[in-house]
Amino acid sequence: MNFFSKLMQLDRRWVYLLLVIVCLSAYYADFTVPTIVENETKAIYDFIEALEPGEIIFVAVDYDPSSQAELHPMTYALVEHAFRKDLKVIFTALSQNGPGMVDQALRDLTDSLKLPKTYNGIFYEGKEIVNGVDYTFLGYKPYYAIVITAMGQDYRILFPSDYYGTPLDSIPMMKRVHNYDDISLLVDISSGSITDAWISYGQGKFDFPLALGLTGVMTAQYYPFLQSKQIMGLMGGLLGAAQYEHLADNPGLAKDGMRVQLPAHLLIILFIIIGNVGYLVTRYRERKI
Amino acid sequence: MRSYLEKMKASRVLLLVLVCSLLLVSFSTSLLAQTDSDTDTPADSIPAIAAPAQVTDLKAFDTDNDHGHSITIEWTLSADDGAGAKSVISYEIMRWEPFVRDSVMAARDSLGWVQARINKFEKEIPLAEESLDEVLTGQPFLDSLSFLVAYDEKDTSFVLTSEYVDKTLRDTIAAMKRDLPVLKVRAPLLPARFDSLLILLPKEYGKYPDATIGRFDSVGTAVSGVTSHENSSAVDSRSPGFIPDFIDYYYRIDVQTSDPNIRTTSEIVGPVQSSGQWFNSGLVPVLIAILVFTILTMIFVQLAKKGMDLYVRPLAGIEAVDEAIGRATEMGRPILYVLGLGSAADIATIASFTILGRVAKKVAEYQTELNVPCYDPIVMAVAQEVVKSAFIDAGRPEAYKDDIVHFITNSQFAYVGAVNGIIMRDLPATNVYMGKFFAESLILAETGAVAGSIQIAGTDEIPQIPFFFVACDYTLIGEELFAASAYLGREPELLGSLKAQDYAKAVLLASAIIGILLINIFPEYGETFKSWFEVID
Amino acid sequence: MKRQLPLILVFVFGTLMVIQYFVPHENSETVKGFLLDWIVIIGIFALALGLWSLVQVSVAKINSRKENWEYPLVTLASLVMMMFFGFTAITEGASLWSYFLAITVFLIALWMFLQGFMGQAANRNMKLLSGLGLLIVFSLLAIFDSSWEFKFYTAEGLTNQMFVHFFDYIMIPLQATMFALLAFFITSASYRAFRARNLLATLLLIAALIVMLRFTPGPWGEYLAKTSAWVMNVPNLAAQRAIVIGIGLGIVATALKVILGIERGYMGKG
Amino acid sequence: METVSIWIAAILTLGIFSFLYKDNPLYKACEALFVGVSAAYWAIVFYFDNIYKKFYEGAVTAEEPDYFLWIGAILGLLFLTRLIPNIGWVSRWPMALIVGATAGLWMVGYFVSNAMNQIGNTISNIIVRDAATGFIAWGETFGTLVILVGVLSGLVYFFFSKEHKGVFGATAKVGTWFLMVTFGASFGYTVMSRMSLLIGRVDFLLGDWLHILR
Repeated sequence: MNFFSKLMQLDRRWVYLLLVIVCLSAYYADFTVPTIVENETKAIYDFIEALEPGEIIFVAVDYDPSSQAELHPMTYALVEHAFRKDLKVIFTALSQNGPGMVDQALRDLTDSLKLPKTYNGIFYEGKEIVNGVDYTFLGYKPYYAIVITAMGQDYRILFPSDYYGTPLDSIPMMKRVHNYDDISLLVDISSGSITDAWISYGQGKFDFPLALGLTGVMTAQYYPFLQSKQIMGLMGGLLGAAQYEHLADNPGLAKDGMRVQLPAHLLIILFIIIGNVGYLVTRYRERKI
Repeated sequence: MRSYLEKMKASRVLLLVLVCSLLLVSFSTSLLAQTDSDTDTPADSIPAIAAPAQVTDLKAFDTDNDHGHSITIEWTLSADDGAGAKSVISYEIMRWEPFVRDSVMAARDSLGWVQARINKFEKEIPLAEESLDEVLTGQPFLDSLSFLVAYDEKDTSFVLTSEYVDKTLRDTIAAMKRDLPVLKVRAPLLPARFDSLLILLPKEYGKYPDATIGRFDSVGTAVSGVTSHENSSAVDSRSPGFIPDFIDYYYRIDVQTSDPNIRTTSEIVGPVQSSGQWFNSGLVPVLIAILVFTILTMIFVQLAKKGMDLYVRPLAGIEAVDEAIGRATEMGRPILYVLGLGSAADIATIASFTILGRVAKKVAEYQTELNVPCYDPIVMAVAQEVVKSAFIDAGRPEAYKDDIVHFITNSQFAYVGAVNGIIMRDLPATNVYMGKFFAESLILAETGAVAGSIQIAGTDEIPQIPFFFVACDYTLIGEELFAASAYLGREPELLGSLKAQDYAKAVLLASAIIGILLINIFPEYGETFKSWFEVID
Repeated sequence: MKRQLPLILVFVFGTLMVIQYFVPHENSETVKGFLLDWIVIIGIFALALGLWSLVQVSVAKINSRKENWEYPLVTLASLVMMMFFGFTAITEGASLWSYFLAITVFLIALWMFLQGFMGQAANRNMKLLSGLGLLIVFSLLAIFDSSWEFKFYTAEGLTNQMFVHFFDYIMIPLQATMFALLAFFITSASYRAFRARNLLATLLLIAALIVMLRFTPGPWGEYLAKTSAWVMNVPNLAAQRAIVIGIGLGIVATALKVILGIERGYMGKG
Repeated sequence: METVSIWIAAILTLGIFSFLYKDNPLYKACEALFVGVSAAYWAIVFYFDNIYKKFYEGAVTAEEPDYFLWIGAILGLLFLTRLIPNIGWVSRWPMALIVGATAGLWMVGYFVSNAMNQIGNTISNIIVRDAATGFIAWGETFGTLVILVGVLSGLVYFFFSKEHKGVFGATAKVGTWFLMVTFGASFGYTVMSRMSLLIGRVDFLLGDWLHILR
């Protein structure tokens, strides 16, 4: 029995053991996943990076806890980037369990923004982000198609006051902010069909720059909109989130996830290659005999 | 006299001047006040909008091919929608509502609410009492009762007075306090009685368009650019916004702008009534197709019975079944048959039953052991029946035991855990997985591979086919699962129906090709052709 | 009668449901609603049958004293305990000791009965009697112990803290871990099965590799991401559609065979 | 209580994972426990949802009892006749009802959604033009062509009563290529979510249980 045929009959328990070792060492080893940034993600990052302090971006949080693992990292990375850049953010949550997601993200981000940090070599002072000054959370309203259309005229039509009950007119950052004309970018982070409404009812009618953050499964079917220039950027799943974290030099949830995902995938690919080499070699030898 | 007159004149003039100056002052102050309020509004409020053009060609009709309780409204867009002033945000669909319907509905809902409270828990008695007071003293309820009483005077057959309602509910609560069997006491109060009122009262008390007894109310909104709306409700009369059939409705459409005060009202259409249909004419293509399929099947079954030669191409997974049973016999190991997580209400499971029947018959003939762990109790019962009959057919009824087919649990992963245990402990020579499978497909198949069993799988759950395909020795892909019973039994009837199935497939294939040619060469015909297939379920 | 009537019933109900599909009227929906309700209700009775089968098979295994006979004991005990939790409510603030005592007494009583009915004849009566005695003790506990009570008509058992605990700390972790086994199995399956044996296997392998490599670092990363999106949107869509159409026809054909009585295998074809 | 519960959960987790090494007493115990607890759990939930809420409240204690539900109960009782040897065949009636009704229920529905609608989706313009410029978008046109070939050849593969020879056989072969690509791609796409499940369990073991997460 030579090496290759032994390899072919490798007990699967070795495979399992290797997977465990790879997973655990990914948890503890000190390494960063090299991330290849795709243009679709970079487009979003560059766009936000180029904005002037004080400009407003709109983040539509359209997912609920079931897809939080994939999409929360995106929200965190993108919004933190925006706040560090002194941009202002308007949030909506048009899926029923979405407000909880925004709430949670805002709570965590308020804490992490208090710490001073250096990103990409630039030092940022820690700061307190303030509701009404740095961000406004409009909240949830049913019938997203109508909400999206109505906000093209004025946010006040369906959201006379924000999620916490403050009238929009008395919120400092909302003074002179009426509709999509007053925002620089709209990012929809979504796990469902609301994305289609943002594209057709929102971008299609009011023509604002739209970027998407989607679950991994959905990503493939939205590439055509990139080509038709209806969306300016696209982040797909944990991978897209990791790319954004990489660009923003702010490793977080997604990069943590990728630290396990990537070695695990590589291990599987390695096994496939080993298996095939073994197979081809033994077949070649058998033929010779 | 003259002086008097002069005096008079002077005083009059004085009076006149006084009055005039007063008027002037008040007028100018009011004018000032008005300009003041104008300047008060913040400069960044919504800019003023001109009233948009109204919608035209408004039509309302009973929604076709439905279960009733639905009216479709169609209109032509306002001239300012997407064009002109571009000020249209949405269309509000308004329906004329006699007040009486409102109040009957409100009374019914609030009583229903109290009743739900009463039904719930004893510890909520104080709560129930409180809500009862709230309802009985509430305006909508009192309104409706005055209507009821008025109605009562005309037609004594209907007895539902405030005293009656009050008494019934209070009796119920009292009974609850004394721990009497409440469920019987509360019976006389029937929300259903309100349902007939909903239909009867508006006819008598809500004649259109007497503005004293009704008004237009919003029943829905459509986004700008949309030209139709379905005003519908559930069939259950207790559902919110219930729309009774065979009642006159009147509609109009309001064009809304970003300013809630600026809207344009359309003309009114009506009366229109909703009703259910007895045949869905949109399904004619389906009906024809199903009939053709049925006739094809019958013809080929007859032909097959008469001895027509029916070729079927070999299917590796099926041929493996015989071989696998033989192998199990040689090795003296059992055969494991898994019916999946489907219920008896899944066609894939029904297909699996027939395969199980053939397998069980062969097993009985070869005198091998069979083990069928089940996830669903009904499936278990049916499978027991199937295996029992198969053993009888094979002439070995004594070999049948009820624990060949046994229930485990209807929890997906506990079931998988148990089946894994069976695979590792009994080391079956062959595992057959046929039916509906979900995430567990790969867990089962990999465990089976460890145990060294020959594995044959088949499922119609598309996401799971790849896992079976990769981990099992033979996999029936999708439709092959449904064809398997014909292969195993080789009975002419089943082979005949397989032939019919192939013809149906050929027809579909041909229609796809024809459709593609048409739509690319004669787009209009193509679209019509395509629409036959795009039947809404 | 024994064989014909069921076939007639299948034909009648099958045709009824087919016709029902074409009738939008609410009466037709009512008919459908009732049939589905009945199936649900039959399902509950069937569940009793299922549990009975589980108990029977477990008892038979315990009785056989063959290898692994101890484990069905665990199954039976946990089954009884969980049922007990589901049908009882613990008084708020009460100590759990008397509750546990009651369960223990109940379990021992059942064990005595099991032994008495299934075991050797030698001390059968003895065991049955002690089982009965324990059952009486248990009933007394149930009646006089105010720290817990049976609740059959209100779903308070579903919020019983023991029921919730068993769900949260036994069912959920077991379920999640069983599911997580897939991470290992998907690895071993790809190692074992993705081999370039022939053209078809090679296609399978290449498609899997493209998709798995789509986010690995390297200059090919972005290119493979695009390619895998194309693979999912084009060839994958096409093949899925073909499978879906095939399954549709298979289901129609099978259902038709069942309704017309050509396929009788599900009833044990005789 | 909390600590004990987490320890129990952790031991059960390890017990299931130990199956990967080999079948062992701990796994057997976990499995037995899981079966018992889950069977009882669902029985309880079914009881309160169906027997109690649907049947008892609907047909027994309701203001307007739904007498039709009683027919269901009678059918259910007939189903139990399986336990009585001589009249066991009566249990075939409710079975016949279930099988017949579901066969009829699914037959047309699946035909519409799986066959008709999918064919309708397949009938589409082959040549895709760029919305802005009106030129032919070659990439997408190629895509629609591939989809078309894939659907048609895939369907040909599923013919049972014709020998896969000649042109027909070649087409079927192309169909199998498409199937292989689909299977491979779906498999590869799933790896990520399966790994996430493992990460979830490792998080539990290292974090909630051992508190040694970095």
